[in-house]
Amino acid sequence: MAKKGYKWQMAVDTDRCTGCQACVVACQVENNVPLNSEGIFNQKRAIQWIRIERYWDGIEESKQTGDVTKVKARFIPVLCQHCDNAPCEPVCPVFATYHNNEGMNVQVYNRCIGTRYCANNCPYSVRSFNFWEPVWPESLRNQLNPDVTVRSRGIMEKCSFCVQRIRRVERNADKTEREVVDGEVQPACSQACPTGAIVFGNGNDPNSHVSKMRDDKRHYRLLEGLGTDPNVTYLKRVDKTATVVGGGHGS
Amino acid sequence: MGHNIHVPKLPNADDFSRDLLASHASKGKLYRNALLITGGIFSLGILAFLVRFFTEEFNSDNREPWAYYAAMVAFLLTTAGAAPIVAVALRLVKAHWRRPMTRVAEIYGSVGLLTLLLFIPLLFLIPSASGRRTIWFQDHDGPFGIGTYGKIPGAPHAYDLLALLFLVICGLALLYLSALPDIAKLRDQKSESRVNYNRLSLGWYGTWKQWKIVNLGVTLLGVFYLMLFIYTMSIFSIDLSLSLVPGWRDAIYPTFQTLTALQAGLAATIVGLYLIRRFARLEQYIGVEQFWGASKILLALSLLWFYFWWSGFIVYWYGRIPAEKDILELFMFGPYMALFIAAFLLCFVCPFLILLWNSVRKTVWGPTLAGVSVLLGTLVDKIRLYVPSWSITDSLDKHALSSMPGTNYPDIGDLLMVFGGIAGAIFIYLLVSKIVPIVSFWEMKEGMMLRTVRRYLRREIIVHGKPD
Amino acid sequence: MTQMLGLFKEAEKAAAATEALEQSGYGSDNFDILTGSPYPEGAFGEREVKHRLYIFPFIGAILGISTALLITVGTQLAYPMVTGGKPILSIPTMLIIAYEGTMLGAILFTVLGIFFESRLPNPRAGIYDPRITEGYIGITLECSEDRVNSVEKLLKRAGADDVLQET
Amino acid sequence: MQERRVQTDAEINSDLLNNVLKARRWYWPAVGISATVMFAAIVAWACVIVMGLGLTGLNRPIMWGFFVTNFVFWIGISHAGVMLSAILRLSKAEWRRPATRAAEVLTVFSLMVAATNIFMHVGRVWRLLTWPLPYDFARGIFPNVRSALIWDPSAITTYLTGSILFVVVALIPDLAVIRDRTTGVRHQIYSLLSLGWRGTPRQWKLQIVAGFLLSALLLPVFVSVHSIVSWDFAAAIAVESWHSTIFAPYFVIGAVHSGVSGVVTVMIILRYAYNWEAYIRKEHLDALGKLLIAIATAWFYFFIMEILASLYNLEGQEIALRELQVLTWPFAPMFIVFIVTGYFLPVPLWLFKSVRRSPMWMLVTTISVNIGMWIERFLIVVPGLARKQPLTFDWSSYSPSIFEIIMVTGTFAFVTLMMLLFSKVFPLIPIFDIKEGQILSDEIQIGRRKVPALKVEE
Repeated sequence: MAKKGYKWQMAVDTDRCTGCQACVVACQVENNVPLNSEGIFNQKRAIQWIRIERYWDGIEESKQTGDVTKVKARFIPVLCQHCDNAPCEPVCPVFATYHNNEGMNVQVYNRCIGTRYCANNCPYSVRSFNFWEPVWPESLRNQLNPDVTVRSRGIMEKCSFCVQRIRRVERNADKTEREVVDGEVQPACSQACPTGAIVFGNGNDPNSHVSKMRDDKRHYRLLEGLGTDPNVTYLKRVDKTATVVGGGHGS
Repeated sequence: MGHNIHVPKLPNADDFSRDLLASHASKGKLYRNALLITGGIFSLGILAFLVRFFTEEFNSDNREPWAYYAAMVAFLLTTAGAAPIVAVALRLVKAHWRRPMTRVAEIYGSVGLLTLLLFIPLLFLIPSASGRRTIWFQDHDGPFGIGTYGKIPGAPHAYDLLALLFLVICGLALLYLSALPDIAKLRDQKSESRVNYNRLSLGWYGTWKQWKIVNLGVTLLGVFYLMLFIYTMSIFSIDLSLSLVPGWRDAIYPTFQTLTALQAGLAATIVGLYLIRRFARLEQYIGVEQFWGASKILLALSLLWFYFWWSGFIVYWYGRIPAEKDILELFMFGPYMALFIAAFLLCFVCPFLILLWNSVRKTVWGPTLAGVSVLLGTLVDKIRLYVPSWSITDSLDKHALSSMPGTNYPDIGDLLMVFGGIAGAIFIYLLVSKIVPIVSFWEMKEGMMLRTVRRYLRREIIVHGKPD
Repeated sequence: MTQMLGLFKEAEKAAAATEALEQSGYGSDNFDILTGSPYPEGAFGEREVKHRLYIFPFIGAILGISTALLITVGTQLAYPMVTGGKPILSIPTMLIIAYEGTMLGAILFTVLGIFFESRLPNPRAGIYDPRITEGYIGITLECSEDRVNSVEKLLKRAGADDVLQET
Repeated sequence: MQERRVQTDAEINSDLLNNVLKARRWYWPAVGISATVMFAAIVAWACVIVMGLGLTGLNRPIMWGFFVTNFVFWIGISHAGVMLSAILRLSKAEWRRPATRAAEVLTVFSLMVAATNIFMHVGRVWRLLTWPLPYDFARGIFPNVRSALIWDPSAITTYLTGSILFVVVALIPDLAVIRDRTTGVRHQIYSLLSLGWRGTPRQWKLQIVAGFLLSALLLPVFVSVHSIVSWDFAAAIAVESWHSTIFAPYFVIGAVHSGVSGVVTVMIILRYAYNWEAYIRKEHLDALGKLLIAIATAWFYFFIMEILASLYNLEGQEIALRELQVLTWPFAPMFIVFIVTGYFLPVPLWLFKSVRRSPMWMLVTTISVNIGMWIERFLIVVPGLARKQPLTFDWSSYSPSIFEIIMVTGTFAFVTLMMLLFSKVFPLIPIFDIKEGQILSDEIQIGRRKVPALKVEE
């Protein structure tokens, strides 16, 4: 492959997503994301680098007909889209978030002072803020991932495409002077996904699985009208009958 | 020696009325020639319009040939329409230096008749509100999910027309009322003139009651005119340009247009004042004071021009939303870039650089120069805004431009229509300036009464009366 | 040399006094007026005030804008980090900060200019009397010992309520 | 002008210095109360710093709440100073004289407290020095000049510096007056502060020129400050309703609306507190009332334009936002209160001369304006975030916690306290300005009537 370098991208086939939340748990464990108790959820301060958004479909219809089977749950895993025109980046006064040369939107915890401007300016609301000092029960102390910083209170955090895994693989590849092969890097979420809905890879490599999926005819990207140019592609067969109505937390 | 300050002698009322009456009665060769020239160009413009009318199909699906015409109408409304506001505003803030220039500004109100006339064809060219994104919300699901709006009958046509109609009526009434005492004076002068001042002066004898009515009426009409103009300018710029371009969501645009109108109106007043001072031989009464006072406001308005433009620009530039990038390209950095640069220079840079220096502000030529530059700039600006928006062929309920249109260059007909319209405005102005005096007797007299020179300790000093 | 200070309750008398002084050879460069509030220029036929205050803001503005541009350009070139796909040298954003820098420089230098031009602070202010801030007009002048009495008489004749002197 | 009665300079001095030279019965209690409230706020802030911002009501995606609202509000109030003293100075309006200093001082303190709001707002305030200062050691990196949050500090620094110097320059002659009226240590201090001012024609001339020049320089700054604050919002594309081109002038005019009202409030309080009826006269309130009508109406025009322009494209997001903002509990009642207290209560009242000339009424109406304008800022910040984007899963709501409420109250206490302390050491009405006004006022005879008149140079 020409030395274009890497451009890490992800494709999510929502037709395969069952909403099982495995990716969420995997991500939580891999990236030392603080535990989200019920209380935290009710405060709407859950820290999730990836979340399954659930939208109910056909509720109106079932109300009229009383036929509950008409109701469908539609799932879409939402994580940081790593936009190439990321609105969150230029607004940070301290360069705590910027675009690195592998097409990823990176967060530098040590610089962050918590103005939360980036969170406001993220159309996908995928940036979480550490409202509290994160704590783990004694029993979980040893499960923390040594490759990932434990964040303190008062700073932003978000999906990093499991940058620690990417770096490890790249290091190994460099040792033997070779390119990273497709599928060698796997973020926790795609690794954990039982239906293989989440695919990750190098977008600069035209033969990689992710590139192929990116060009699938079902593909679309979230809120494309904003021109944020995300690196995450979604696949979905357009369902003519679909009518999305308000979801909200557990409604 | 200490510097004992002596101020220039103030003109007295009798000299003034003598000179003004003389200049009013005189039918100079220059005046006649001006009438002929402007009238000629005006009729050429009408001719060009008729040709265009019969050669091009005349409906809202075919706006492009009329783009320059629309720009010209917008220009007239912007300059002549806004000029009376200068008089109104200065009266409201009781600026003592306003007196020689209020009438100059008010006479522009009479040009409104022409604007109204020229606006009528546009009514057939602007698309109806249905299926179009406009403030009249017609045929859309209402916001707040309460079903649809009832059809607003006749929107936008009826509303634009009515707004303009009321504006013109108000402007004429303002002119007439504030000129009434002077007309009475002309009547008393028994000046042989084709105008019947007896009829015109409605039995004005300057009783205390009549004066009270005039003073109150002028203030009230002034305030109405101000409000009407802001309303008209806002909906005019939304209906006739903003909502014709898909994806152009620009909240500041109507207010920006209103602001440029005030700037251009002031510029028109300054230039008019200069010409009158020069050709009606009133150097003694129209002094540097007026130009100095006006220049400060013009400077402020020019700075605001930049400020309003920038407020729109930085938001779009920073946002980088595709639809908005298209708008920036269409109006500023794309096919009409040259016009944009010209407008930017003439409306902001030149006036700013000229008026930055107090020594220049305190002259007659400085503010006039800035005024000319602003007038030219406003014309260019209107063209760069209206021509593109009238050349768009996309369907009007889109959310973004589908493709970038090419430049719509003017042909001879366009030019004739543009300059014909402007010439027509000057023509009307000249006519009216022969019916009513171009400087207001009564305000000048009042001013002279309220102003004396006193000895104060070891210097002379001017004393202004401030009745309230 | 002795410093004289004549105190006048009414401005008219003070004005008359300055005239008298001029007749007896003390031009407006010799005496100075002390007042508790600003009077119209030349009210006492004092010497004309010349100042170059208007230069200061321009100097300040130039310094300000160059500093601001230095910082903004320097920052973006020194740390060429892409944010939101914006150009490394984002001119509009630089303009905003350059603008603030300009104004800051202009204001700072104007204030410096004000202090410099009005000769403040001056610790040894010279002869003064608290009554001046109560509305009295003070006329100060320096004269040699031998003329002290004549000047004092002159001021008194012009209607000075009090004449102080200080060697 | 008809109420003016001529006072000797001595009277003016003793009247206008009675806040400095005498202590009032209510003074120390007032200081005590505001200090206590402020202390409570500091304690609350300490808790928030230690425990984390979880103590506030903020959540995802509503990351900005009470503090930012309050920040915008105080920035708005701070526009009073320059608005009044600069514009009225430049337009040589006589009735500015008693208002200027109070306005400028209010500017200074409200700017300080506005900055404090940002400190309260950020997640790691102890890292704050690494934010606006262009130096390199802290994080091995300079600030990001592309961020509106860097434009903000630069603008606020400029404005704060400028307005402080504005106050200082205009204070010098008045300090000389105090110097001549005090003894002992205070005398020495004031002698030091008044820099040996004597009141020569040169000093006075430069004092006057300085007034004009600094006004002219501060005006463009004051416009830029609130514009930049508005770009904090407008530059954000993620929040549909913030991304509006009209925000800059809309915020500025709104700020002037609330700011001038704030100054009027302060003036009337001073009038009562120090019996300054002879200086803050009814005709001044009358003039300010007229000015307020114009400002309020201009603001209302921008307000309408903002709503129209956001609605007429009928984008789903805008509609959802306005539904929340105007028709949904709890925002709907707030919206009504805002629109009534902000415009429809005060402006019709100001149309009556009797209201404009009644201190009590002006006090009520101007306070009501600021209630309305505070809510306006809240209604811009919070509903916008609650209806950010069509992903309805992330729609949320917000209600402030007790900590936020205490801290916001504290900011008001801070400004009160600062004004009180300032008034104990410096005159709050520019003494020399009042005297100049007396010198310049005159009369001319027209027929049988004496008309109040004004001496004007050149």
